[in-house]
Amino acid sequence: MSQNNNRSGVFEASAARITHYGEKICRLAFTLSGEGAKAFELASPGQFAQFQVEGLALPSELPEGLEDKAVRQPILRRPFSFLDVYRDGEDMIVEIMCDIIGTGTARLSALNTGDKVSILGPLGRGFEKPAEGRKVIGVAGGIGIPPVEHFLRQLCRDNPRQECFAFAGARCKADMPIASVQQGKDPAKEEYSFCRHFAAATDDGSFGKNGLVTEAFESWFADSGLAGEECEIAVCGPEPMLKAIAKTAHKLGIRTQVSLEKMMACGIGVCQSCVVPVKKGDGSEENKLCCKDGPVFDSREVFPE
Amino acid sequence: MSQNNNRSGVFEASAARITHYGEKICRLAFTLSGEGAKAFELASPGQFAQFQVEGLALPSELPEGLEDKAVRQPILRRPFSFLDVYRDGEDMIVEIMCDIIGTGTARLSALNTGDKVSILGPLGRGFEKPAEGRKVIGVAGGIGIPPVEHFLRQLCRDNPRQECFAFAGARCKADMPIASVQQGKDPAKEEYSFCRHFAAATDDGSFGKNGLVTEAFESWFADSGLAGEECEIAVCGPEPMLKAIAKTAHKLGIRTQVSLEKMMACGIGVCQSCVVPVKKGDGSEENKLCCKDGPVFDSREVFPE
Amino acid sequence: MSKVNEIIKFAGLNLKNPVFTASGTCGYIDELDDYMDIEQLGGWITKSITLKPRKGNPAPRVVETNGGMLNAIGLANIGVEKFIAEKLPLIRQKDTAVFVNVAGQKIDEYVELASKLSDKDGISGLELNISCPNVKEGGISFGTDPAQIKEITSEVKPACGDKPLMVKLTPSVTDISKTAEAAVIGGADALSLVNTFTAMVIDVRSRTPVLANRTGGLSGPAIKPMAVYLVSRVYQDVAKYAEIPIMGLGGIRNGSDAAEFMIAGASAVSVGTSTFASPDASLRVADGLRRFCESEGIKKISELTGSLN
Amino acid sequence: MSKVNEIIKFAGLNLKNPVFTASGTCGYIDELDDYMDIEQLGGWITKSITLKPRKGNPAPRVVETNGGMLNAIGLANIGVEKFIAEKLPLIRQKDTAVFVNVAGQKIDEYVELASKLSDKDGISGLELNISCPNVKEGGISFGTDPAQIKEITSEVKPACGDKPLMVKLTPSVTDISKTAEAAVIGGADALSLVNTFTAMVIDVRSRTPVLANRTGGLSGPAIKPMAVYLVSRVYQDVAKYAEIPIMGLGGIRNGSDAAEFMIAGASAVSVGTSTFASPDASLRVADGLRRFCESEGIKKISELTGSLN
Ligand SMILES: Cc1cc2nc3c(=O)[nH]c(=O)nc-3n(C[C@H](O)[C@H](O)[C@H](O)COP(=O)(O)OP(=O)(O)OC[C@H]3O[C@@H](n4cnc5c(N)ncnc54)[C@H](O)[C@@H]3O)c2cc1C
Ligand SMILES: Cc1cc2nc3c(=O)[nH]c(=O)nc-3n(C[C@H](O)[C@H](O)[C@H](O)COP(=O)(O)OP(=O)(O)OC[C@H]3O[C@@H](n4cnc5c(N)ncnc54)[C@H](O)[C@@H]3O)c2cc1C
Ligand SMILES: Cc1cc2nc3c(=O)[nH]c(=O)nc-3n(C[C@H](O)[C@H](O)[C@H](O)COP(=O)(O)O)c2cc1C
Ligand SMILES: Cc1cc2nc3c(=O)[nH]c(=O)nc-3n(C[C@H](O)[C@H](O)[C@H](O)COP(=O)(O)O)c2cc1C
Ligand code: FES
Ligand code: FES
Repeated sequence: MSQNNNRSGVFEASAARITHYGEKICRLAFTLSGEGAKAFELASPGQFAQFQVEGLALPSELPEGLEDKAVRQPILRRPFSFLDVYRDGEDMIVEIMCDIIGTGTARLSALNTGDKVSILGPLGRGFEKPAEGRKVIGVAGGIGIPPVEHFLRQLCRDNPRQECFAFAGARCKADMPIASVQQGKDPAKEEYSFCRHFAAATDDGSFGKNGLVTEAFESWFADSGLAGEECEIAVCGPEPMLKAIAKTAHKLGIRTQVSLEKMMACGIGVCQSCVVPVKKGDGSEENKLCCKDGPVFDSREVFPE
Repeated sequence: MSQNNNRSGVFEASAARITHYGEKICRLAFTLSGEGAKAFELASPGQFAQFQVEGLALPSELPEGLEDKAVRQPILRRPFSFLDVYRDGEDMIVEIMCDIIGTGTARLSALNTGDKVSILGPLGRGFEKPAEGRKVIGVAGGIGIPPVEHFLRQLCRDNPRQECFAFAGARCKADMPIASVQQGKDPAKEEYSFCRHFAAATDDGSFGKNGLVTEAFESWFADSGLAGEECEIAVCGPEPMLKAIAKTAHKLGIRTQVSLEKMMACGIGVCQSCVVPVKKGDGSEENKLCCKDGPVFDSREVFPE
Repeated sequence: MSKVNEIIKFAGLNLKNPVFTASGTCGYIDELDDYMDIEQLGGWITKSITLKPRKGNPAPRVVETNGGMLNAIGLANIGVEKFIAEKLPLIRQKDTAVFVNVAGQKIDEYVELASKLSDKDGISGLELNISCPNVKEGGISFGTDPAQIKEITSEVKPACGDKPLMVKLTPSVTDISKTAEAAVIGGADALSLVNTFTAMVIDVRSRTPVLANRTGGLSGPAIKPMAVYLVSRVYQDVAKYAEIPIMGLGGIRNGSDAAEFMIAGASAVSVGTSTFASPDASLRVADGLRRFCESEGIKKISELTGSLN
Repeated sequence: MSKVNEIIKFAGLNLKNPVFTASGTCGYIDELDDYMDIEQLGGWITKSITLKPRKGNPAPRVVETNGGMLNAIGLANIGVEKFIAEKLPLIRQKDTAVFVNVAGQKIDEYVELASKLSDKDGISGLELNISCPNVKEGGISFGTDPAQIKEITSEVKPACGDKPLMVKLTPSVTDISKTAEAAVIGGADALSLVNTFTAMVIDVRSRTPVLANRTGGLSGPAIKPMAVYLVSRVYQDVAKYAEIPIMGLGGIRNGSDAAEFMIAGASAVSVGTSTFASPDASLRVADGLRRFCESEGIKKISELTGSLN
């Protein structure tokens, strides 16, 4: 097991629990022990890990429309943000929520309890803690939901007086990666019970409001009576959504952290594949790396108006 | 499911039983139902099937020295002769004995009960039945043992008065693909109990006689008082062994069938990769196909003196 | 019934759909009869035929590689006479297009092969294999030199009568647009690409090449992105202007792969190595391509050709 | 302690062992520091350095393919000045060989880069990247023409002082022996092969290439059999006679792969894409190669080079 000062390294994890929510979403819990547990004890929300998928079995039944993509034989690892990371005796449990969209995610979804998977992590820069006393508003879309959920949950775990508000969006109910939604329960009373407010929106109205999560957030904020400088936003989701939130937030003067997704090869800053163009203070542009400098960035850096 | 007149085709099989004998040998039983069962009802000893290994998981622990070979991502099917094929209610069970030597065999060895595997078969020409009243001597080495065992067993099943004699060789005990040997039992009283005589030989004397199985056969035959035309030989194993047996058999005037192994891509006669040079009656040479014209050939055709 | 119009025009032929099986991977088609109905494909291409029968290379002739395989069959075939006498009568009964792939060592041989075949019923067209990496004499040497390609194409073309001549290009050149252009100037009615990439696998224990022929041609999914690139190059640089259709191939195993080649510029596609993994792979490609078009609302399959943004 | 003597002579250098990490896949090595001890390798090769800093291509810059990947980074790098000022001091402290890979658009630029680097301590040698498929201006165009290769090599060589000059060849040529020979005549002290193969992946839904640069270079296990063949060609045709060492690379991920390249003719090997799958892949290659030699009773690792039967 190689490792560095931050204790990030390559570790063997063991699949502990796999829960399927329909054809397209699954939740996976992995157990890490020994050095791996030590490394992941330091993992923070918004960071990610690279999961090896080469060598994992392809399920014989695939979600519709995925057959052609799924036959590709993968060589690279796959990046996943954490849904949760917590201690279990001497071990650490790392949970992810997985949107099954191709060969690697299909292979992960077919894991059985006890199967071994190589994990490289924890990697990247996660969400920064909010300034003392600020309320945190999480806004997330689709598979961007898990890291934001993790961030809010961890904040409240660390500080029971932390106030959080959560907004989650997806195309439809079946696409919403929240366990309680998939189980027909109310997220506000389940995993989001620590939040002062939880609202969901779907494009087709199959869960929560009919419409965009950005709109749900904006109308709520307008009514909330909150001032921009009392709050911070953490957002993850499709790029148009990130842009929309950043725009609103900048107008309202709310500090915003956005978590980005780029195609990654290495995940550790050697391949230069995951570049994010950013505006520097002096107005010049440079490329940062999503895997090393991110995936969480300050919204003004990546979406300057 | 495609199928032909002989009912050979591509069928989904389900792994029913996997038994490991040490690190390097495993025995696999697959269940076929429906069309697959119909097709394999006609399977005969010495025939083979092509097992799809792409998409199967690579075990996280590999036999020593196999790591480098095993990482290759396979695209082609793998040919296996049958150890046995029999009915189980409406279904058919196909058993193979697998020598774990590379990526495909390692993947097969890691199957779990219930896993699905695509099988193309039954393929090729198996052993021909002996002429009425002739005794059959099976001589086999290493992973050549299963099809010969299958042939002898099936002959005795079909005709309880059939007399069979069996000789099995391997480098060492751990390499001998006979279940009872691996279980510390006596093959002569177990799977070879139907044989009038069973003898084993290993290069290092760790099981049976110390020496070559060809020698064991030859010295037994010399003492047996049998005449060449009373017997037939079925042989499968490494090529030098096949040649040695063929030479002896030709001298003694014993009709001999040899089962060959060639690198195969398609297994059905389209790719021309598995050529076996044979001598024709008129002395000219031509190429036959191991997958279609074989894998079982008349010894005089492939090893003319 | 599918709502997609799959009929394509290809080098003057009207084909049921754009999917073929590739030369050398479907024998003389009778071998596949037990596993699939070839009449459901746009067509197929015979194993390379030479004037005299050829035994080909000794075994091992194939070895698997990561995501692909090498072959060095060495143009084993029954020779043109036996092909015409024994195989053609059966082939003729199949209601689908067939290109006869021909190979030789000298231009004369190609011309003779073409004349022997071009007046036969039941043959839709000829494919010129000037790109086989697995025989020493000739083969690929023609295929890398634009001047020779032009010469051989222009000499064979008149011997083809009214049958279309497709020239199969090797990928192992510095600039495939030059060889493609040479074939077009020489009179080719269609181009097919790619043939295999020369490669070698060494057994490290014995320190010998695994293939008896030492080297072989790499095919299969591993080569697909290179083949797609080469098809797009030839389409953009040559085929589009010359209005010459391309037969795209290299690692195709499903409908998306086929669509990728068509979008890059192919009018038709061939399935090679995948047939070894599943005898009916080509049917599944045709079916997948149809479903892709349906789901994308594509009414005429030929619209895909060269539609790369 | 291993009983295998792993020390190799390579272009006048004495290396601890024959395993390197490849250009563009190990950054400026600091990024890998957390995951492996580079001093356990024979050496490493920097990402391509240009005169001016380059931002490179927009994302997506990579896409996975079957058994491989495409990249079109576009020579993103910090430029030679910053490299010397900021990276070299750290690099110098590492007790292992380092080749600085240089790239340019004109011969002058390569010469200038060489002069700027050749007098610096802590640099073992230079690698000339004349084979990058991912930049329009220059790059691969030098790399396909023997005359240009000879010219650029012979002009850069004098600017290298006493440091060895390694020329990195592109596989995308009709005859790699010709380009290899040109580099040798031009004065190359070593040859490295192969760079990536030009390729393309198309998203069939949007009908656009996945990479922002449209095309990219294919690397990884998929290309290994082609790379092994090219190394063996260059060794047999050129390197053996010229006594020029070859750095072999393309899809290496374990000891057997490395042995395959050495048996084919390489004196040293580089690990590229595999580092992305496992940051310490190169160490495992070095270790696997050592164990391979032990199990085969090979006393001196250099005996492997060109030992193909
Ligand atoms: C920092 C980070 C965190 C992530 N967290 C999560 C998470 O918590 N849960 C989750 O389900 N997914 C997450 N993802 C996305 C996840 O990594 C990809 O869905 C996964 O790699 C796809 O692999 P695949 O083999 O199934 O798909 P493939 O078969 O490789 O590709 C399927 C399709 O998806 C596209 N695609 C593949 N990878 C990416 C990518 N990285 N970005 C955009 N498009 C891509 C391909 O172009 C293709 O069209 C995250 C990605 C990043 C970069
Ligand atoms: C007709 C026939 C019947 C067979 N029956 C059985 C059987 O009952 N049980 C059994 O265990 N095996 C049998 N085999 C052999 C079996 O097919 C191979 O061992 C298997 O294909 C190896 O696959 P792999 O992926 O594990 O090895 P790979 O990783 O592909 O290769 C490992 C090593 O084995 C060599 N190798 C691979 N395939 C072959 C081959 N077909 N012939 C010779 N060398 C090869 C390779 O060159 C390499 O050195 C049979 C083969 C044939 C042709
Ligand atoms: C076993 C085998 C035999 C082949 N024989 C021929 C041949 O005789 N003539 C020819 O032009 N191409 C031949 N090819 C090349 C294929 O037609 C095709 O160009 C190549 O394999 C790439 O396609 P694929 O990746 O789909 O297999 C052969 C390929 C294989 C794998
Ligand atoms: C992401 C990436 C970036 C690369 N950058 C460079 C480069 O800057 N200069 C260069 O000469 N080669 C570069 N290469 C090519 C590699 O050095 C190597 O030649 C090629 O990838 C084949 O080896 P592999 O299959 O082990 O990766 C790059 C390859 C990759 C995958
Ligand atoms: S993924 Fe390699 S640098 Fe970010
Ligand atoms: S394996 Fe293809 S012809 Fe025998």
